[in-house]
Amino acid sequence: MDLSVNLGALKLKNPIMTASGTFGYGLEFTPYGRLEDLGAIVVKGLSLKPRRGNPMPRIAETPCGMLNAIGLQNIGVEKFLREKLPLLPWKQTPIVVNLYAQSAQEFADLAEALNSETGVGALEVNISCPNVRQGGLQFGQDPDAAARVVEMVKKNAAQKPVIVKLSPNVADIKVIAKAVESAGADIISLINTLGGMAVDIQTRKPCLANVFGGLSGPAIKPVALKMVYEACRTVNIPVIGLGGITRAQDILEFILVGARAVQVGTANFIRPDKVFSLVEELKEKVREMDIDSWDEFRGSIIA
Amino acid sequence: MDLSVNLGALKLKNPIMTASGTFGYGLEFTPYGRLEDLGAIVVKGLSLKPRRGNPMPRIAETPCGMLNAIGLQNIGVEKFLREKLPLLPWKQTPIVVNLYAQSAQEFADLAEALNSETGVGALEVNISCPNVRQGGLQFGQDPDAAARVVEMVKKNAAQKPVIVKLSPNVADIKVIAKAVESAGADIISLINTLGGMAVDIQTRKPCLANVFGGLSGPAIKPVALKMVYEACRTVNIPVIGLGGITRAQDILEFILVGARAVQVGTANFIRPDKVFSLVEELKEKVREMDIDSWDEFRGSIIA
Amino acid sequence: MKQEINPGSPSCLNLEIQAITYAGSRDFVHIYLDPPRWEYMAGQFVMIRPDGWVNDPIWPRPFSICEKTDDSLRLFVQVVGRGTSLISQLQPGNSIDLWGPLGNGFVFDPQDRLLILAGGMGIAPFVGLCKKHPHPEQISFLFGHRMDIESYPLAEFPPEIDSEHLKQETTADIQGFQGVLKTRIQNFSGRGMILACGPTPFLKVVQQYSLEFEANTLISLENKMACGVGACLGCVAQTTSGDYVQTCTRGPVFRADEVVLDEQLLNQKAYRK
Amino acid sequence: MKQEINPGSPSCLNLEIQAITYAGSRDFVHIYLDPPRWEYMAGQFVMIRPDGWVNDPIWPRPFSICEKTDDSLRLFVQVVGRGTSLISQLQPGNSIDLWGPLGNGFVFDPQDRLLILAGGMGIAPFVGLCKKHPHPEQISFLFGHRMDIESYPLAEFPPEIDSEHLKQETTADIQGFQGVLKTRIQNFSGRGMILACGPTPFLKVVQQYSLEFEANTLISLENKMACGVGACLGCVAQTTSGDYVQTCTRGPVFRADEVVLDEQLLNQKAYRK
Ligand SMILES: Cc1cc2nc3c(=O)[nH]c(=O)nc-3n(C[C@H](O)[C@H](O)[C@H](O)COP(=O)(O)OP(=O)(O)OC[C@H]3O[C@@H](n4cnc5c(N)ncnc54)[C@H](O)[C@@H]3O)c2cc1C
Ligand SMILES: Cc1cc2nc3c(=O)[nH]c(=O)nc-3n(C[C@H](O)[C@H](O)[C@H](O)COP(=O)(O)OP(=O)(O)OC[C@H]3O[C@@H](n4cnc5c(N)ncnc54)[C@H](O)[C@@H]3O)c2cc1C
Ligand SMILES: Cc1cc2nc3c(=O)[nH]c(=O)nc-3n(C[C@H](O)[C@H](O)[C@H](O)COP(=O)(O)O)c2cc1C
Ligand SMILES: Cc1cc2nc3c(=O)[nH]c(=O)nc-3n(C[C@H](O)[C@H](O)[C@H](O)COP(=O)(O)O)c2cc1C
Ligand code: FES
Ligand code: FES
Repeated sequence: MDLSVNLGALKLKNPIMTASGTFGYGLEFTPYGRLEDLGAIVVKGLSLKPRRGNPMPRIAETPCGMLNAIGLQNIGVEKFLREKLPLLPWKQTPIVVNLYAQSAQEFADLAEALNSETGVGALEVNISCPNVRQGGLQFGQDPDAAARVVEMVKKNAAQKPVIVKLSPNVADIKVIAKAVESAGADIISLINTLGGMAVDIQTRKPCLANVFGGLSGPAIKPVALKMVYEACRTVNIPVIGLGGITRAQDILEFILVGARAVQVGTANFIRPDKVFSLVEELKEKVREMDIDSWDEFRGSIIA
Repeated sequence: MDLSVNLGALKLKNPIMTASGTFGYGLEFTPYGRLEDLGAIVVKGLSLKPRRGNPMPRIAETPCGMLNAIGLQNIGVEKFLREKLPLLPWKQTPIVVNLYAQSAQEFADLAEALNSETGVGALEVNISCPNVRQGGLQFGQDPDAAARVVEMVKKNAAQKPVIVKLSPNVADIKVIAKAVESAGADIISLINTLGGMAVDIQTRKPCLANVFGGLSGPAIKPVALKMVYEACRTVNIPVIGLGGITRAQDILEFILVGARAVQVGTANFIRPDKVFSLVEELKEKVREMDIDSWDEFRGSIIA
Repeated sequence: MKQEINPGSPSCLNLEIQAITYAGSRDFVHIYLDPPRWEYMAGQFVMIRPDGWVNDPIWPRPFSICEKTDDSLRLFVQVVGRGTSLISQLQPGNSIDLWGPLGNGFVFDPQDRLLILAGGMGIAPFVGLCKKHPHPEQISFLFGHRMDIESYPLAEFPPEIDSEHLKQETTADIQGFQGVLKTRIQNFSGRGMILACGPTPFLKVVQQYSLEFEANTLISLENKMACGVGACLGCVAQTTSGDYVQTCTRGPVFRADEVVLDEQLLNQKAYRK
Repeated sequence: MKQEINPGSPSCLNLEIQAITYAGSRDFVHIYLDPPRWEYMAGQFVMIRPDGWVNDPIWPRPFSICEKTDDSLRLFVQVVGRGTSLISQLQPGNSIDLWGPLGNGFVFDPQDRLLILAGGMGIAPFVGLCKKHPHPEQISFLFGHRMDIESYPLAEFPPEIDSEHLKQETTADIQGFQGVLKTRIQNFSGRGMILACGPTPFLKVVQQYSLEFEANTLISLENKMACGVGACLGCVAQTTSGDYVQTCTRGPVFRADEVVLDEQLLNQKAYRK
């Protein structure tokens, strides 16, 4: 079967994308696989200016998952475009830039800076980072604020598909999904990390300098699946599902509940070639299960 | 060290309670330990009338956790008082009745039915069950509705400490914690399960007949710790922490962030004598760590 | 008269593995454990959890008590998923948590004739039962299986037992087996007790013919279990009155006319009595 | 002149364990793996993840490359927590995922004199380095350790090396060791290169005296790592300019005057250069 999928204007040779922040700028993984084999590469969240990120410690291991509070350390959009993008195989595989900003205006400025960049395949607006004081969740938990950001980004990035990445830290994902769809999002992706915390009873300190962090990995897959299912039944735009994917089976689960594509995050830490082998495993599994077309399988859950 | 703790009028010989729905009516565990050794026993959620619960399948295993959608099957409060309570060691260990109702009035009726029962040590108002169509989350996600339930229960159960059990499926736990405190809750407990879902790609069906279920177990501990920490910094009433506890270390983590007592849920399925051995392990750990008093240790996190 | 075995009170132990043997393929595993001090009734089961599981898998796994001697407790396990695969990789000297005996076994009169119907791993509880039965010549045993017969401990059964086994490879085989089941149940009805254990589709067929021919049949259900002690309400079966009862404590052995395996059978007369 | 070893490009492999041996106690484990085809530089490390871990623990674990011969790759692991405990229970024949060689090793001129300072498991990267060094008589080795010396592979070091080891049991021992470190660094400064590896408190002392006496010191950091390849930004160290850089790709070996281990040292003059 042909594994390719279209998310509106964004065309992928297979549904497997990398999740932002877990795949660096992509180039870190060249020793472990061919970047051009991936459906798309989503790079680490970029801001207008470089950011140092949070102090250490920034990560903690948890049962079947992990917490992170990187604080969006990044080299800034300019340096990315100059030094990283040219080295990425953007002609063969869409490069998606994940955007982080502290205000709607800054998001708009980022969108403008990227709109005319040929090598950029799509923008992913991160309104769901739990690890920064400003800009993250304040948009992701408020439908109006989220809609405003989306409108401004869309206005300035008319040439690029705009993905909006949603936070699971809400009472009802359907409300925010609907809001960003109405505001003009082309695609939504979910979920970002769940707010969490870990502590060390010996030192009596939090395991993260930032106190709180974002929970990711297989532990959160059930939460992610439910939200993706709900989102798919709420909006008419394509949905990208993620959260805890480590196996081809997990990918098919997300597609079964309605996702058009998926992202692989924490699993990149299980093995650096994980996402590449998932492409192979998915092919194999699709054959084994006699799936004829994505259109037939996608969202075909009997519920 | 003396392990006993007071949660207002509710006095426990140690901080370890069982979590509702994971310990049956308590009697199921008599072959595996002495019920009177526990801090308190919280029984399965009871409603005015018996409930059949949801169709099968009702449970699914997930990475480091599980989903359940039991649907509050229970024998009804009357039968519980007649057939189970007399067999429980309520003179030595508080028996906490977890309440489920579909309306504020029904919660009030339940409270009335239990108020004069000597054997009932406290009421735990479950406004956070994700697995029932009516009554569960509709209260747990709405501060006003939650407050109304609490007020009515308090009015009818003047003689009993009232614990309100909160849902993690909210954008900001602080809002709801504050609301139930203001409404007169004596104690809060959190967290109930996170909404989740699992699917079977072979049958293309959800793994639970109810489609959605509640996620529990070690997977959710980081989410629980954060919410307990936030709740402890928000309210002045005692807080009971739970979510993913399997070890004495986990118990101390919850107490470190401010919990006065804890509940053990899914861990009861790891071994039926788990909660009993945790009492021993906790004693040992407290000795090993030279903790002199709960008052010194509780909430002493440096953050 | 009931079987004179006293199941006693269950306990939770940490037991060492004495030996692990494989039958036919690596997917069929006999586990021999240090024997607990309780007695059991065939059809009862244990929950087990190897020491190394920590948090993942989170649940224990239920297995029928295959056989218990003075020297060891034996389980017979087929690898079907992650848990059983991990269990099959255990080594002698490894320890596991085990609690039991759990649930209700097969209650029958040892003087009565027995027709035992087993599908696949449903053979497990009958190993001990048949080897200990005082009158093996009273037992007829019909066994349907998918894998080579060497995978199953059929050779251990006392020779006095009238035993037949049918391998099911094709859909035709399965239909053939169902036909044999029908004939056997029909002919046996009224002459003694039928005991059945196996996968749910197999039990549905047994139930259907037992109801049709009003046979006196006990069936042992396999439901997913979390606690095994009646506390979580996750393993319930539906009774004919529409209630949900715990398979782990009210079963796993039920009367065939007591539980609903197939909603369509609810209309069948025999159910109503 | 730089060491002439070409670290080559890292790769991710599934390697079989040839042998596991224990030194002193079960807590000190030497793991011998089928050798990958790459070359490495001492101080580089690998990430490993045993096949059985599935989702828990979720992360791999970083270990220095202890030694590599034509026959095997060797890691030297101390059990300190859950992951290393699981690793210590592996058996020959088990397989692990392994990626490397990662990071930057100790870059030095083999003609120069070396003072090697190791604390505890910080000895690991120096086993291969010392055994392969063309001029072992140029090396001085100071080793501080907590457990019995038999736990560590000190006896393997070439006899030409001038080596001293100090056991630290009491607080007085630790202070004494710090005194020796100070003297050694002071006396060696300007006479060659200092290489150091060990726990962070030890490295802080090494760094402090290296800055004080302006010694030419390389230190290898141990930070928690998730990916090991520079992607997650979880393992960062703070540079003197305040930036956070990945320990896994920009380190683990850093110049002592390049990273901030102890905020208080930031005021020290030597840092500023
Ligand atoms: C009372 C009872 C007695 C049993 N006796 C035996 C026996 O003697 N020998 C034997 O090989 N098997 C027996 N089984 C079935 C055995 O429990 C399952 O094969 C096993 O739990 C599968 O685990 P897994 O992780 O390999 O499979 P997975 O499919 O990966 O397991 C996922 C979940 O489903 C549950 N599950 C899967 N299949 C079954 C099943 N058939 N029955 C109940 N739960 C299931 C698992 O316990 C687990 O919780 C018995 C089951 C019950 C309820
Ligand atoms: C570059 C590098 C080289 C190393 N070389 C060796 C070696 O040759 N031999 C050896 O025994 N140890 C070495 N370590 C330390 C080793 O990685 C840890 O002891 C090990 O990860 C502990 O895992 P655990 O699960 O047993 O401990 P836990 O404390 O349970 O682990 C919890 C988490 O913290 C991390 N962690 C705990 N201690 C350390 C530590 N000291 N350094 C880094 N991460 C840690 C773990 O990786 C895990 O992610 C090295 C570390 C690094 C970064
Ligand atoms: C270390 C780390 C860094 C992350 N950084 C970002 C980021 O910069 N932008 C973003 O939108 N999401 C970020 N995420 C969230 C992931 O993209 C993803 O949404 C989340 O981890 C859930 O997927 P997973 O369970 O597959 O990891 C980060 C996650 C991790 C673990
Ligand atoms: C099978 C099952 C049944 C439950 N039933 C109830 C219930 O009746 N009332 C209630 O308030 N919580 C119920 N819960 C939630 C638990 O009490 C607890 O809040 C949750 O499982 C998190 O704790 P844990 O991770 O320790 O299990 C149930 C949980 C499980 C797993
Ligand atoms: S398995 Fe928990 S009630 Fe039966
Ligand atoms: S461990 Fe991920 S960047 Fe270093």
